[in-house]
Amino acid sequence: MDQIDQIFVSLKHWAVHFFPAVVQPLVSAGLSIAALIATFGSIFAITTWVERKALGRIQNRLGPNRVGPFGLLQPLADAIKMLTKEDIVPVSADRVVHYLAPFALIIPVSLALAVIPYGRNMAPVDLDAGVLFFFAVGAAAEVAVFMAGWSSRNKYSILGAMRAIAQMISYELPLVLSTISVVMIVGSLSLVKIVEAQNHFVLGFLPGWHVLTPWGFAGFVLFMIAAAAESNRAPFDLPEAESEIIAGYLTEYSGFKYALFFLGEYWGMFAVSGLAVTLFLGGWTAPFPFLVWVPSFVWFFAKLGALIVLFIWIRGTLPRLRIDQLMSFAWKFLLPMSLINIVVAAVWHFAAGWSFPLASLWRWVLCAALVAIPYLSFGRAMAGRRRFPKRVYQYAT
Amino acid sequence: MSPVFAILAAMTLASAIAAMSFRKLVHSALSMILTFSGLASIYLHLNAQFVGLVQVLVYVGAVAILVVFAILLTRDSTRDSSVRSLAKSWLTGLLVAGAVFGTLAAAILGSRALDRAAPQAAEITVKKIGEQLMTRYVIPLEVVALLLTAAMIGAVIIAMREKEGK
Amino acid sequence: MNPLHQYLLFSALLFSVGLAGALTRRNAILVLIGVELMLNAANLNFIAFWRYSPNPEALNGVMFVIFSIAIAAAEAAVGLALIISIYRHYKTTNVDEVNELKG
Amino acid sequence: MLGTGIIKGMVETARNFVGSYTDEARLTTSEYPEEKLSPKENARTFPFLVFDTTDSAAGLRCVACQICEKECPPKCIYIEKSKTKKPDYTGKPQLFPAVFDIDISVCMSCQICVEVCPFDAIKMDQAFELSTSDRFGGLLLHKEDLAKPNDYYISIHPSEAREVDERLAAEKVKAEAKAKAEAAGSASEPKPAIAPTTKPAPAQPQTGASATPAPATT
Repeated sequence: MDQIDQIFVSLKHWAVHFFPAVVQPLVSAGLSIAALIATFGSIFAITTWVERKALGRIQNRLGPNRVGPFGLLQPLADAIKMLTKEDIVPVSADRVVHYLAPFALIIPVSLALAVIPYGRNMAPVDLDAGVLFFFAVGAAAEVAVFMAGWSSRNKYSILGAMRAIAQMISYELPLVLSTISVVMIVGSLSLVKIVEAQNHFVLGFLPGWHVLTPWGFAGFVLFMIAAAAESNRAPFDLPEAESEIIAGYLTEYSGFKYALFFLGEYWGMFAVSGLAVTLFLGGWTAPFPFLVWVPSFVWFFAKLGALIVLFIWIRGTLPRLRIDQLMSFAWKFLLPMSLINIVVAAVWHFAAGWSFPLASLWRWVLCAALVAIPYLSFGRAMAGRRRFPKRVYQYAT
Repeated sequence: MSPVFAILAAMTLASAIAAMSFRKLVHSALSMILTFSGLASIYLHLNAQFVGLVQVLVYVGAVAILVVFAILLTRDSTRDSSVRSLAKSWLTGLLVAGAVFGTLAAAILGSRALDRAAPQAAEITVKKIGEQLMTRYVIPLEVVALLLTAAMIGAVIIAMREKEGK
Repeated sequence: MNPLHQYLLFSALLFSVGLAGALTRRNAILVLIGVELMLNAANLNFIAFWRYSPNPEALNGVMFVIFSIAIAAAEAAVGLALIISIYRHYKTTNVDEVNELKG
Repeated sequence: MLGTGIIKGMVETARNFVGSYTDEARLTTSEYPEEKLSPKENARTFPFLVFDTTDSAAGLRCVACQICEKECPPKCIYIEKSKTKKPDYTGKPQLFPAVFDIDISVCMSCQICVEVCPFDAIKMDQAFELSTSDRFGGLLLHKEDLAKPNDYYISIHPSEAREVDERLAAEKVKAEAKAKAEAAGSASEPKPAIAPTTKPAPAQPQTGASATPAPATT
């Protein structure tokens, strides 16, 4: 079983050993990059198909079903359409910046993909400060969005870019703060070490994933909300709201550059989902001891797929927020909750030293209460203002 | 001179000069981002991984975005793009900058104390930095925390819209 | 000329570019960018000295740069807030025109 | 509790997702080229010209009065009057359009031409598959393309057509009575020969209802 688990690692070693020792690190890096681009390129294609199909079914439609069996070749048709379209640049646009913006998005996003451990010994780059690296390159994506919006010389584009920057800055705080609780517990910024810290079983059968602890669960929820906002996904897709600011900073993009932006946004979503899997869902570890024989990368990509489906599901369910709701949600709910979560994680850390009977149970109950009480009081404060009449819907029962 | 440093230094310097000489403010800000990224890569080249990443996070992710926001909020670039963008005393400024560089270069090149080779690169983990921050540098850390809070409150108060009545 | 000289010369050059920009440009935001460049040049000096110091384990340079970055961030925030507030008063960000103190 | 609404909504969408596979009745869309929904009665696309009888040239109700041409907001109608006259459904000699063009790339389907037509000669069509590879000529419809029988009108707008037919029949009866009275006065007057479509029933075909077409008067 170990051979299958390490098949990609040994394949790479085998391929690299044909080259002279001087260029071996270079070849190894090149192989990793090629594998990453191929893997995430195909995940991107599949995701667009799944997304359109699932959204269609959620809305009681059929979804794409013309190109190929079940419309499976739809991504291919889309790609051909995108790449053969005319590349239009507005006359008054700032040509150089307009041209560079898609690349300024795609480069940091693909760099962010490089630090995630995809399986046992399968992290393309194992940085000591992996989490920091991830957020540092993620910050560069904001610049790309601004470049796209400003250079288009279009009021909708600049509006979308301003919204995007305001939103990304506001939601980066809860994103980083919910990560910090994990970093605090594990004691390392290295994503490989974070996964290894979760590679054990509680009571012999429950996985040691962070999501199964009170602070981890709260952190996971906060992280996923902030991640949806960071990757401009519904219900936080205000920067590219088609119905109000005609796709925002993407308005003036067409053809190949639009396709690059589209790819960059999806890769951003995969990267942030991959980080969520790594931080909270145990990365490549198996959920149960009797399933350890399944190769580690299978677990990682299964969890990644589940999170992608969750994103699509949320997109099909929730309507878009207003900009003031978006901002007050970030600053008045997510930020205090993630700060509280850090305190809870600290309590969890120190309660590990308790030595009276049923200490671990008490620790669990205490931390759960510490998370639940602020959550409930926030909810009470937010819901207390308005009551909506019951809504009616054709298929609601 | 290592080729990596040469390339990075050339890129950083070129974008710094560009940042200071573009007419459009947004172009200046974008070149500034390039300068900061170049400096971050030089830090990485100098084996200071944590500092390099913090540089990207703070300068590209926060300071650059703040600058861009300020540019868009003040909207001065469109109005006087035809007017000269240099201050009245630009020649004096240039001379002062040249003199400063001359002094610094003379001091650096004349110094004997700098003739030493790089020691073996130390393994600087984030953990070590954190431990130092929490032990030896804990008072500066607290002071910086206080400073950041004060700066945040101050910035909010300064930029807050004044009341209509006043 | 050994590597340390190069780093220091490069940082001196960067400092001078920032200084020249801060002294010659009229726009307050560009002056701020020049100041940031000068700060960064100083940071590079710290890192270079730390790297070439006999005892890199001491982490003095790294610590100094971390604090310096934090202070630079605060400085940028306050500086830009000041610029925006000046712009509200005078409807300009030109440093030559903002030459008198007013309440 | 905060978040229960989101959970409820997600359950609802999940039920839709599963339900769309198990329950065919949920699917609100139809697969277009294979399966076409018939348009609603009041649906309209572009105007067409109504003719009585089976002859699209002789039975055309339009008398080239050009009111529609003048009223058309985007000016998409172009009419040239004929030099000669032909009898209309009451037998009165009238001009007819020698050229009647509608540019449907300009037409905005406002129905004003239909509202202003005193002769019920122009009506709104429901045909929507009008795409063509010829961008200019293909979208400029001529008299031959526009002329459609009254049966077709009855088939697409049954209730509206019934009113029109009743009105026209009443007018024809009045005209015939008048003609009879005039014939009693002076027997030399020629009798009106053309008959309009008089069947009020919407679905009933009525080709047999019209009389033999009269020879064109000079």
